[in-house]
Amino acid sequence: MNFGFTEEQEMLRNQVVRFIDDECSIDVIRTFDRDTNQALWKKIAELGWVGLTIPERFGGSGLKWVDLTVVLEETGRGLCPLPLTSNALACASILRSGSIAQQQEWLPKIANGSVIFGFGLYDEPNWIDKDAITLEASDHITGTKTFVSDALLATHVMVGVQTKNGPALSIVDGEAINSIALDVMDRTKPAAQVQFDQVPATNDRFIPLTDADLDYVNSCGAVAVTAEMVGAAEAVLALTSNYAKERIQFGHPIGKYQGVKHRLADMFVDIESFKSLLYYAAWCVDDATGDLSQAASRAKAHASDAFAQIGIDGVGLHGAIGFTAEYDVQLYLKRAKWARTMFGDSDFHYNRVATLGGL
Amino acid sequence: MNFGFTEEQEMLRNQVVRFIDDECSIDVIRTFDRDTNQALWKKIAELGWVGLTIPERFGGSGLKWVDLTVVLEETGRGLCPLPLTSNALACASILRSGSIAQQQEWLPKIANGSVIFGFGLYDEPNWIDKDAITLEASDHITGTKTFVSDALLATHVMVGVQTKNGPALSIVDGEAINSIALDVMDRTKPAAQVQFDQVPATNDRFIPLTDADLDYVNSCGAVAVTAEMVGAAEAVLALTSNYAKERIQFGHPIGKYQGVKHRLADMFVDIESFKSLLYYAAWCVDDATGDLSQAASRAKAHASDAFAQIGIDGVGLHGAIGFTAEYDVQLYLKRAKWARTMFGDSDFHYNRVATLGGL
Amino acid sequence: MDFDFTPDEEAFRTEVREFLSENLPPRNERPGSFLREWLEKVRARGWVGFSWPKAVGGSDGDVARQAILKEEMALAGAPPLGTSFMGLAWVGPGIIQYGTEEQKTRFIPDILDSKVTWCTGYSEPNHGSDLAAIQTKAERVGDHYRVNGQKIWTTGAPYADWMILLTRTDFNTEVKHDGITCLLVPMKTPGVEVRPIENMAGDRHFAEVFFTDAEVPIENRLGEEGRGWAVTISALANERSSIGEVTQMSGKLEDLKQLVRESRKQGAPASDDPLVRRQIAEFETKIAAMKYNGLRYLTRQLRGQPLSSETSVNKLLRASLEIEMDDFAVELQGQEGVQLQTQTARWARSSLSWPNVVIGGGTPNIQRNIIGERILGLPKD
Amino acid sequence: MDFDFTPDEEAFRTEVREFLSENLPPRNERPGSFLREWLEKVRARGWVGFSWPKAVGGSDGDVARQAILKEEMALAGAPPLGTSFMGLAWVGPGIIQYGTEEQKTRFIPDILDSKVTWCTGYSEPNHGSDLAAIQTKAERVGDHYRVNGQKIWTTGAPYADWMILLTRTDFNTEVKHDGITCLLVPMKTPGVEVRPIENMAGDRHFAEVFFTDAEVPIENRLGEEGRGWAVTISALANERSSIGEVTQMSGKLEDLKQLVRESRKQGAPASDDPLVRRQIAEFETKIAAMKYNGLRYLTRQLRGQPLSSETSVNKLLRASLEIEMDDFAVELQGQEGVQLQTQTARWARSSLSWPNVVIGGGTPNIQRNIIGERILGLPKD
Repeated sequence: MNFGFTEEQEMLRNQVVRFIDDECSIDVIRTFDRDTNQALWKKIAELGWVGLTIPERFGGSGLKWVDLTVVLEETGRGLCPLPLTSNALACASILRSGSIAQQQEWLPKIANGSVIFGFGLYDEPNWIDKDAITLEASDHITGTKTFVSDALLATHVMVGVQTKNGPALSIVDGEAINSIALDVMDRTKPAAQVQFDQVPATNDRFIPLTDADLDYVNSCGAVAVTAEMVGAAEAVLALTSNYAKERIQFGHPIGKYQGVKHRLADMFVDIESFKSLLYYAAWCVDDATGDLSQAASRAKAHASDAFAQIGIDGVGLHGAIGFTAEYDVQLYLKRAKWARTMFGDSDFHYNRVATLGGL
Repeated sequence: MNFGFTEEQEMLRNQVVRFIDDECSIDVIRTFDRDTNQALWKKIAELGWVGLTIPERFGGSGLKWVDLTVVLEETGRGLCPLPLTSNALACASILRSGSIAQQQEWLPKIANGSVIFGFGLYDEPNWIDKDAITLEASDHITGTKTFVSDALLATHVMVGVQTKNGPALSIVDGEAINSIALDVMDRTKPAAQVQFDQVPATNDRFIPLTDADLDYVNSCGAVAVTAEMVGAAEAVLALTSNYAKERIQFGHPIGKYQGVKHRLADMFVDIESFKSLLYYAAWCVDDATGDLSQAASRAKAHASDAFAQIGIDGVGLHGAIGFTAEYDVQLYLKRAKWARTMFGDSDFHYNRVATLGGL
Repeated sequence: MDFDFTPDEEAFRTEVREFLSENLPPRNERPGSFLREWLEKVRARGWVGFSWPKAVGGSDGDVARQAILKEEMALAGAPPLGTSFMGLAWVGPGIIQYGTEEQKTRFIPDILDSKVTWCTGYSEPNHGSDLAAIQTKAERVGDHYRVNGQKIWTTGAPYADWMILLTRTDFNTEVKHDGITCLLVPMKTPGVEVRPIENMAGDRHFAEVFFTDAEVPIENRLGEEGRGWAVTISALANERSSIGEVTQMSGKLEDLKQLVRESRKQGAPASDDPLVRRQIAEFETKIAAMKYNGLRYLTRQLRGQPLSSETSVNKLLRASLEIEMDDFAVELQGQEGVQLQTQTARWARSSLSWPNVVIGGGTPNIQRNIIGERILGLPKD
Repeated sequence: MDFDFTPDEEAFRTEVREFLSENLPPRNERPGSFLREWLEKVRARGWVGFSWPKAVGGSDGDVARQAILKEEMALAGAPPLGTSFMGLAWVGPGIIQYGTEEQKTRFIPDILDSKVTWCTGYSEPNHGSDLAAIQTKAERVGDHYRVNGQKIWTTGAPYADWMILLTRTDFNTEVKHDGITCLLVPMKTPGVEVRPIENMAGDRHFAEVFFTDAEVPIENRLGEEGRGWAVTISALANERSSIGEVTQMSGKLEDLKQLVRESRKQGAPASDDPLVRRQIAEFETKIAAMKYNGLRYLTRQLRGQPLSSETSVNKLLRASLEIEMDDFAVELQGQEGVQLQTQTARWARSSLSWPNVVIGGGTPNIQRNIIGERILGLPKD
């Protein structure tokens, strides 16, 4: 029984924290662009974080999603815009569902940072299902993918398509497509609409997705986003607790008043809860795949709604300063709105929890 | 524009308050029985409250449901077990859907207190619909009505039945039936299982119910129960606020702490809200029947959940003393559980609000 | 109990409606000159400062007609009746109650004629909710006050002509409410510097305002020296029935229902989803509660009964609705909901603007204190 | 990260399971002598006072084995391991930590052998959550203390043999935590009177206890005079992982799901209703959160790291679950849900019993203060 992190994992965490502090502070992320991404990506590839979950035989570190969780918690805490989640999902998909040839072709390039993936699964904005993948692919792809994460930061995109054999993920070169930046609320989670105009598609660029595969990749997505939410929510709690200790109103720090104190305590309870749910789900990705769907849904469902409220209350408890552009707490509120529905909102995931729980 | 009570209505309110104080205090209701009911019923019939909504030509006061609301608020505040709601529904049904002959036969007897009705509409415990009325009636009635309010206090019961022409209310003498007391949590809302064994039923004892009639009587039921909830919820707020002013913990009255103060303020907001919704719904019964369904559903939906939480928090904020049998606040918690689903729970009513609102 | 207005009142409603049908073209058919003409027309009707005394140019409009006017304007989605929201909402009433005759003559007509806009210099960096703790200093020097200090969150400051400013003229009073003095300050006064603040939605409606030896003539003091707190309190209390707001919220709900009708959730019409239906019904019910609360309170005013702090009830309801409705709309739209340039991006933008309403009018926790202490009689913090 | 126990630990789990399958017949097949025999058997195994030192008759069981024992017992729905919940939970540990050798010899074996039951005399009428403010007076007179005062909400007092009693021996201390002395009192002591209190569910598990010149020998004092607060704090802190509780809540959830499967709502199976499904899923998720929170905290204990006040997290989760699950079950059943003699009346009864858990262990507001102050470092009230 050892439901905690190892010393190595804590060292990894410290390394990420240092990197965020030194190289990717909030000041950097406010003006983040493709160039910044490529410069930093090179560094983190050297640090081994990009290929964290890639087996050593493909040039990766051969670690697990629990280790990745450590990284994502900390990048989430810093609202770091590096496309780690998109690339972790690309790796997970290739590892689970790709051919040996595909693994040999792509994983080493991801690990060394020469290939960076944007990722987009569905075409309906609020539908998690294989039928929500509608872009058609044959020997070429023509059409539009409405929401592809990180497409503008990446060298390639991996997108959900429908082939004559069913759903698949397609790997497409960035140069073959036209990516139009979406004006998203959370600029640290850039996304694009991607247009495909007669883009040639050979068989080796398709990774077929069975129902179980799609469930797996969506669950991994939910785990990754929830890991980022844990760090981000803890950042809101820390920012707001500190403010509550310092801000004097009516002669006392506002944190003395139970109206503030108890709400912060409830935030702590929520974060502890979805953090524990998350850790178990992350462990399931590698060590108990049969439990993954349920565990991921519990974590994402809880976090989606709790973090949404934490974002709102974090801003609200700061009073007027909280919603000024220059103050950081509002950035987290925007992140919460982005994260809330990515890979499924609470309605979707709670319903899945009910189903998997026998109702 | 006059969304408030008249002087006459305020006088009526004062009269009810005095009656509750003098004749039907909490001590009385803790040992309430059929004899107490019949003695008190005679008095309130003389005071004109039983026949409040019965036209003067049938021996009543010819007032409206807004006036009845005043009475029910105050009897609700006192948790008074008198079967006012059952009889108000019997009156409303006879007035709306009964024949002239039925009106002439029954209304004067209700008004003068010689006939007291128990009332039971549905046979499935959590289903508001004409199909939830399953007891069959032809020239006789045989079967069981599982939940009839006030049957053991009454001289007659009015129960939902299915006839060959569709749903109807049937008027049955108390002597022709076998009523078995149910062991209910809220003893101030006695109910019985009523067994019918070849009870003869003549046509003049049936009041046919169209869909609109059933909707009307159910909405009236929701309005009556909500009126009782307003008074009862205000009683919880008053009890708990007073306790919060007097109870010293850690050197201060607990009402100083925002954890207590803000919850009480939220109770006030909820009660003000469902009170206003109720008043409009009560006005609709007589003056805007077309709006009644929606108005009643809004009031009952809001009150059902809000009062349930007020009952729980009222007990909880009292600490241990709140859940002792001798302390009164727990009686309101039991009332809240009873009221929550009577004539429809919040899920039912909110869904109706959505439908009537055009979704 | 009745919900009827008198025949006279209904005639007034008809007058308003007829005016609106003649003078309020659909939003996309309004010429460039529309707003200026609109302001002149409603002014000519006497609807600007409708409740103000005739003596200062108002119409002595009674409470019922005020409610009717507000409701009809909101129902029609009409533009405001003047360009200075704060001028009409509390600066004007404050001047009418506390101003000298000279001040009334000098300031009121310009407010009514939309010639000037006002902003409100209350909050300071260290005293958000605790207004009485202000530190901006006004020293009397000859025939003027010399003002030094800083205000913040001053809505409208970047484009206002005048400010109603709370200063402290006495730092040695026992009660901090004393020693506060209210000044009316031209924004162009030398020594007044406005630095706009960008909010999270990217707007720059509010600002920091710095005062460095800014000189304000004594005749611009509103009320007596050291008695500015009374002016402030009366200004803050100068809120009437929330009927206009309710109509606005109802309009927003109708738009939200339309969004639901046009949206899909998990591959099916969102309007079929019981969780969506429940949420919409809860919003509908809360807005109805605001409406009927408002009508109950209006009735009390019509009867000449004083209102206690019941307006905090609707403020709390509105605060939660403002947050929740936008949040729901954003969530419903999934990945489309977080974008700022879609057809339905108003929901995303508005989901970043609720603090204007929710924090601006006194935080929800302050409203709960008001209810707990003033209505329920619980001990003060 | 792993969720495996060591082979030795797993062997222990197997031992427990085998014991249970041999010695725990289904509820309706248990003979009248079952409980006495059960207690003897688990005692013989060394599972009573499992974590206590061998020197006093315990087994020195480590944290992992404690968790396994608790979990397996809860999974099997086994009866308690002794008749005195409080004796095992904190009186015994308190005596082990603070008692004299004589006290250990005198009290511990009877607790382990289920020969006596204990109750806890902490709360007083005017000091519910504020334990340090107690007023029950103990005066030293010769070789005993003379006790006068009153306790209330004393759970189990109507059938307890002994009480662990907090008294005040010094009323003049600067800090109210000082001057408190802890006594071990036979309930049969002359001058001790128990008046049972009926709760809203109709049960009489707790009582008022009055002390009138009750004499308690000095050798029954636990710890030093005036140092009783330390004993109390250590007793209250003597709560370990919540693994047993989680298993209990999981069992309750399974029962609730069964109720849903058997219930109809608005004429259709309740299990098809999205609002019902969502509610059940939220319960499931909260219970899972309790479980994994508990495992994280257990891991810290296994690593020898001190726990701060994190146990308040699971207490708050449990409090809300206890209230909400019963409430949901009662509501789901409509008019049947509020009856006390139906097949499913356990939900109605249990919906009247939550305060035992929710208030008894420190109210939710107290737990929030603990988290806010001790973990987040916010200023004290």
